[in-house]
Amino acid sequence: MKRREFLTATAAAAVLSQMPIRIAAAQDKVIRFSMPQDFTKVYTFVTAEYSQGQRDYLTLVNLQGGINGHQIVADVSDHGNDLPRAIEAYERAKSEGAVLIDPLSTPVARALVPRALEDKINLITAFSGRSDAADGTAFPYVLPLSPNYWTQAALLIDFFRQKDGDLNGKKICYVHIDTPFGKEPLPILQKLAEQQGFELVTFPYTPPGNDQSAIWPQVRRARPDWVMFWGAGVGQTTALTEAIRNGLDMSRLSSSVWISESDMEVVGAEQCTGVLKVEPCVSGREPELIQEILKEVVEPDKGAGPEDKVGTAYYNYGVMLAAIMVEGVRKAFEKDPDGPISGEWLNAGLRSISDFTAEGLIPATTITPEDHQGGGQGRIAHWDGAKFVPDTDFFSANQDVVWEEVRKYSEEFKKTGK
Amino acid sequence: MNAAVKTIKATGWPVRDDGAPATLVAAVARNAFEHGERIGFREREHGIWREWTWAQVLEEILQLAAGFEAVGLMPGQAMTVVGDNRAAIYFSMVAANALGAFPSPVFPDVPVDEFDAYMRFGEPRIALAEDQEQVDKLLDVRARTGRPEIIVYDDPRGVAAYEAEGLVSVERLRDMGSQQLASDPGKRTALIGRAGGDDIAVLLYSSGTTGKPKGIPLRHRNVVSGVLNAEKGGYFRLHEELFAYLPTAWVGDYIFTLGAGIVLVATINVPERQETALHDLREVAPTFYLAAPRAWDNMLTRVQVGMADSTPLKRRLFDFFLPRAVELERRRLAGKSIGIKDRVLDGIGQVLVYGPIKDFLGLSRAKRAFTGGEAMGEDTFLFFRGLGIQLKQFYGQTETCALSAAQVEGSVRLHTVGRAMPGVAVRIADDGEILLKSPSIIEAYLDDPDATAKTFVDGWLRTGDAGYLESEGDLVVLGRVSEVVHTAAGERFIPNFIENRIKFASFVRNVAVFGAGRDDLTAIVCIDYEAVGHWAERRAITYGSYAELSQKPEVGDLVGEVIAHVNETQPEPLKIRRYVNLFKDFDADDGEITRTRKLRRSVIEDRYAPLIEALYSASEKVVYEASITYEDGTHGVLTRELEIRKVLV
Amino acid sequence: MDMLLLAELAINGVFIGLMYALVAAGIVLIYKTSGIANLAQGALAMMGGYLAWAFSALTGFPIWIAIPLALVAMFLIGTLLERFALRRMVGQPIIMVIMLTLGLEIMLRGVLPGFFGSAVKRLDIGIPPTPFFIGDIFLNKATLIGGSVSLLLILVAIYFFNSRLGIIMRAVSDDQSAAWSVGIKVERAIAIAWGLSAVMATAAGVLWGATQGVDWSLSLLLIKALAIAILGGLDSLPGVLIAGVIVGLAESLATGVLDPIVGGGTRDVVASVIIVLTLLLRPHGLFGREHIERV
Amino acid sequence: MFYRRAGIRHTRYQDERQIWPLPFDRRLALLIFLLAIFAPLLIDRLYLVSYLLPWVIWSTAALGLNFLMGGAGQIHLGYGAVIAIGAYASVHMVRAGLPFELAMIGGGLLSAAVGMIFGATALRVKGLYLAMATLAMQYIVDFVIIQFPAISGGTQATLQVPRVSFLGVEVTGDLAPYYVALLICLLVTLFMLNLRRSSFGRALAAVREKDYAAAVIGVNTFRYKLLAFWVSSFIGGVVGSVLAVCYYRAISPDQFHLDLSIQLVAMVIVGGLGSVLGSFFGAALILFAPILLNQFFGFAASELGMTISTDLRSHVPLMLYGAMIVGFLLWEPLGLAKIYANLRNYFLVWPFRHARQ
Repeated sequence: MKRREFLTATAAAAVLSQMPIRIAAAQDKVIRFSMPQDFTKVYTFVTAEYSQGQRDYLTLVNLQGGINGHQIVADVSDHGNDLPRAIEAYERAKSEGAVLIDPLSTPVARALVPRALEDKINLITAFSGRSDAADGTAFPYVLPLSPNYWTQAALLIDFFRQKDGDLNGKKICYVHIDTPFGKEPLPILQKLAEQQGFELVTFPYTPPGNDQSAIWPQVRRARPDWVMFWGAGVGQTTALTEAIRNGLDMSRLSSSVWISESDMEVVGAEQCTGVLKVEPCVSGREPELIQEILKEVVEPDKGAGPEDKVGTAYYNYGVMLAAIMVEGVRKAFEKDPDGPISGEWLNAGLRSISDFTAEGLIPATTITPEDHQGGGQGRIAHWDGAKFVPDTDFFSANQDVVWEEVRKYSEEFKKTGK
Repeated sequence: MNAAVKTIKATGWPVRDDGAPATLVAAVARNAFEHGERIGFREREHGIWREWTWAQVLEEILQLAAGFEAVGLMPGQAMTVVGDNRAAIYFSMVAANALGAFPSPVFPDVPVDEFDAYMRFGEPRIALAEDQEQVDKLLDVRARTGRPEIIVYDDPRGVAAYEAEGLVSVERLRDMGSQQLASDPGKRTALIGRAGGDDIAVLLYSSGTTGKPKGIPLRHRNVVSGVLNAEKGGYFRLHEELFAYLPTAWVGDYIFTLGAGIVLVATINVPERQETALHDLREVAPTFYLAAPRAWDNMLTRVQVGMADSTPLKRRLFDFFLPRAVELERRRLAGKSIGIKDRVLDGIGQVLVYGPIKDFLGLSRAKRAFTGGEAMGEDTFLFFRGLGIQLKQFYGQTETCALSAAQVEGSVRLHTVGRAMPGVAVRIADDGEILLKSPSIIEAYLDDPDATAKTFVDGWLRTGDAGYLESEGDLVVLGRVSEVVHTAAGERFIPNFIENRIKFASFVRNVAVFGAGRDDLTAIVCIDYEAVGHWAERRAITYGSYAELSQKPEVGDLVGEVIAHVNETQPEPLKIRRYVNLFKDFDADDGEITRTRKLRRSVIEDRYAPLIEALYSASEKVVYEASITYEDGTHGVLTRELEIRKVLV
Repeated sequence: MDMLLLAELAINGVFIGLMYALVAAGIVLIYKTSGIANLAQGALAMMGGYLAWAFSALTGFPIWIAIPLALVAMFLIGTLLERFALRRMVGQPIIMVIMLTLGLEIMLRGVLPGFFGSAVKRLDIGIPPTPFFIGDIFLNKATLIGGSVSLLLILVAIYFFNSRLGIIMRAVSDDQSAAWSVGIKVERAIAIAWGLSAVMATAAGVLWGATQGVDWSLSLLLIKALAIAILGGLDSLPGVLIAGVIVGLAESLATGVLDPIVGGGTRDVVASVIIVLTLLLRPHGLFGREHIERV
Repeated sequence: MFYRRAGIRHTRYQDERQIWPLPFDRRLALLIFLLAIFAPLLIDRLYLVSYLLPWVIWSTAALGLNFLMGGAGQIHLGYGAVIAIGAYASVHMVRAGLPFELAMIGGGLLSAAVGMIFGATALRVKGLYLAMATLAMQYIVDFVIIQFPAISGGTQATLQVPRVSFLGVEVTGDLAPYYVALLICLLVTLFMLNLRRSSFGRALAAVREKDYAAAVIGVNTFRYKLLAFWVSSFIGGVVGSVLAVCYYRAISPDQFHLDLSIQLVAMVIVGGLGSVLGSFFGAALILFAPILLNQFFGFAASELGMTISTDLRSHVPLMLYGAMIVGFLLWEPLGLAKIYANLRNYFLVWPFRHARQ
């Protein structure tokens, strides 16, 4: 009997859940962003905060009257990093007329590339997806809108160079998760090692990286000048813990954008002092935009998540990306105020963003039909035991090497569709 | 095209004046020629159906005929046939006809010592037995009477090793026949043409309620005209699917299955065994179905028992729709108009309940369904008609090929047996006896001038039934003229009538009502073991045997209610006052009922005399000593204490 | 090849292996008594870790109270699992039982992060993070302590198997119906085995949680534990110790020796390769009784 | 009520063993077939592309696995790897210029070849040990694909599937991929339906029930076990190529991880071991339940104001996914197919409770 009731309830739920979408789709003056993200599987460490930031910012925009009288609706759902579910979400978004989809997952983004290019829906691959998507000529509808991993690696190398003056003869260890994502910076690093004369030693660890105990003794034994650790989620905290246990110098340890305050808490905030990371935007609550959100969204209790997460690194990433997307909408209206709202329409807007700073949250970002990365700027920050403190201003570095690599792959994609 | 068909193509077959085949053999020949590819017979064997086209049927029959001829079957001779329905048996029966001989089917459950009675006419030298059981019986008969000399058997299991003389398998017979046919090119033509319309097609015996069974010879012309009359009346159609499950010795099976099947080019489906008949019925789904009222009752009981056991939803649906169907049918029969709502409801019921039940029974295609021989309970009748099966009663005797009258769709009324069929004349004698005249009626009993003289008067058949004609011509049959009895106060009644009405209750299987010359009426009741057993199980009443169950007080009350219900419509002097539940069912083996399940009143009155006396005394208990015959032939005495109960009015 | 590195990897590998072995011991315990391979053992370890964290972080107990609480709770949960899930599967094909434990594993992986949050939890059991050197050989304190505790627990388990209850459980594992017929409460013995197995899983979950933080990835211990259990022989507790050391060493050395050569994470494949090789060459493992039905 | 059995009779024993002896079942099968054929006209393209298409493909995969698990009684926890081999092999073949039809068969053959190695373990061990062995092989295949960029497709580890045509029809857009997948599904379904009626199917059943006994009655268990792995893996390989070409259009290693294997095993269990129909049911439930539940919770949160933490909400599908496996094993080990059979039986004997009265 129970079983039957359960099945009935499920079926009813399934039917009911289809309804609101159909109703909402009927409203006009709405711009639909589809944000199926991975809340459950691999990207759990970031998605909640990232999504919170995005939603809070969009709430702010909508509270302020939307863009050009249009409300922005974000369809947030969970794809669990599972492709059938992601494709379902994508196709649903397509059917509902979403102009943009932000899956925040490398495998999902990669799988959606052919569809997005065909359907002309803007696929946002911030901090995920293919690095070569920075080339807008090859991937017109795939928009990273953020420094890709090649750029992040290049920024770090340049930072090391700034610190040490010259990297010639130095040894840099690259500890990475053994997935395409972890392996991605390798060509850039190898090229830079060649150029600048440092020795690159790489250490892959098995995903998800909860056990790296055999890696770090080797890293220590290699006696590196700098260590880059490239992973996500539990791999990052494990890496940090092992690094500490092996007595590595925290201030010569750096990661990509994927390390945050909560990782530090897990490992022990004190012990992590000195760890470096790449920041694509300002962190903390100081930026004007975050203050605005706190005042207008969080305080009236309209926030999408717990108040204490506001201003964390990943939260700010979310705000950053949402702000760029909304800027794209703004530009689209500037270019074509009456144009039917479509993926193509938004694409034009997104690809004409220039010198956008999101009230000081992000470096001045310019997106062109050629450059989908937005200039490849970031800054390096270190953990001071309580928060990330910037060591540099926003800068970009080694973009020539990065772009050489980008073109290499994007040309190949254009040619063979690989 | 097989050899037989080629033959008839060349020579034709004996025909009547109107062009119809004159004999069954001729009809088979016609079928083989005109409908050679049509399936004539189908028999279930080890789970699958073996089929014979009419052309093959003819060939089979001719081979068998030649075979029978080889073993000495002579024109004018009878051939005893005993066994359940088998295609080979049917073929053999027609094969005998082809030789100018005739089959004489005997009920397979006739005991050995009664068997002689069925071999009195036609000097049956040859007998056809279905299986070992019947062969054994015939060997016993032969040991005593010297006949039959030759026993042909169909199922060789167990018989193959017998060393008795004159045992031939049908297989062997067929081989012999096919050799004969091969050696004599003209044989086929000869066999097809040998029999004439006046030859006897089958020799049946009367039920023998009183005295020895009479021999009733149905001739080809009787059979053919009877069937054609029925067709004219719309009762039979061409190309029916028939189900051959009734006892071959009953006129119903012979006429409705074999006769009509051959003459009207039907497909005759033979079930695997009697036990699987219900199951096989479903596989056949006949378009025409004949069953005795009892069988219809059983079917109803089956459905009701099944429904009582069903899931709540299904039961509720059944309980919702069926009473409506019955009520609707009642109104339809009364000629009242049916509203849209009822029609819609009926349609839904057809999908939800009636259709599945008909499908379950195997009657979903049964356009024409008949019952006869006895009166039918209104409940049963309305139930099946309510389901959408156009069940009709027919009236007829063995002497009339069972085809005298039948209900006509559109004016079906339960108490009548319908109108005379085309070609049949009905007259009511002054004493109320029904008289019939028709080409399907025989002229005389076999070798029995006395009985013939009594029964056949001026070309009319005295049926012995009391009845009357209604204004539209519908015939009402009241009962046997001889059965009318009077109470001490002079009230006329026919016990059978009341008994039938009591028996309509599914809980009662048999009942005998007494009262002739008495002050009031009493009854001996035999419960239906299955129905009451199920009823008891549902009430957690434990029982171990029929005898024990029958004496449970609850069961006593149950039967009391049934009788009280019947009493409601009985005139005051004819109400049943007291009854007793018998510890056993009436049994044909004990001579209490006939093979056709008719009560042998005299036997019962004699055997249960102490019980009847007790019913008319004031006692509440009676000790009955039953003498029983064990299977080994020894006798014993069984003492039973039975409770005499009053009917609460 | 740097010999010191090798020594360091070897020592760390041994201790890591012992920590894996603790999870494997739970699998062996259940297999010994009921013939079921518990694929939810990794999830039970995760659950233990979560519970220990919850008792200390959410209810504020000191960690040395929270851990015993978690152990007790997990013992109960283990017996309940047996009582209400596994016992109903008696007589079902082995594939069904395996799938049941797999289903449990998936479910637990949803339930715990679902209710406690999916972010990595910090479980501090007081092991100082500072590096620890003997000469130039670095010893990871967390694994050192974790491995030692595991070793201790497995030894206790082995010892326990020689106690009265242990003998009962051995009887059950030898022949359930025979044990039943001499008056042993087979169901109770199996339930206790589950409880103890859950306790071991909890201990492993706490130790691993202290090493890497508590999150769903603790359930990934399963594959290593399976490799150890199979290599050691599914019904041999001492085998688990030896196999644990072997697997730990093999993994650790594979990382140090093979990875630079093939340029990839061979570590995880080590467990798989060990499973396959064991099954192909010596299906009953190093110390297991040879009763596998061969074709 | 729907099932009519009167008048069904057979004149040959072969007829008695037909797949659907009852007209209603035949009609139902035909109806479903027609619905499947005309689905693109009947349903929104969203449902075609993101529900029906994956359902068809996953069902085919579940059938292939069910062949092994239900038909031959061999556990396989590495079917995802088998599919991966087929997918990668066929995509590489297509990229090398082979026609898709050949690539599909090639993928199947390569899968079958590797699957035989999987199967070789089955000759040594069974039950639990076989489960472990196949599980381990899943990891090994994953490892190989990831570690060899030549297989996985370079740094990006993504292989785009070029445009291909199948039997002269270009497999693009929404329709062609669906029909290709449907065709393959149909072929596999027909194979599975007829399996039970063949000597091959009976031999497998004998091996499944007791391999010793099967050997005693003259079934070459060695051969049939290997054959079972071969066939099942071949199907898996073909499904892999269909999956890559018709659905994913770009493949990367994480599409074929252990998750896929477990998902497929769950489909088989939830659907019903050995049941063709169950494979479809199982695929539907396992595939859609998380999606629908997730949507339901989204709906409940936004429309009904149900406040559930994101963590909880997002893990509910996982919980129920596991709970479903556990629940089915505890309460209906024969899976949805059994539930369907019960339901069918309910109507089959309508309006009675039992078949015999």
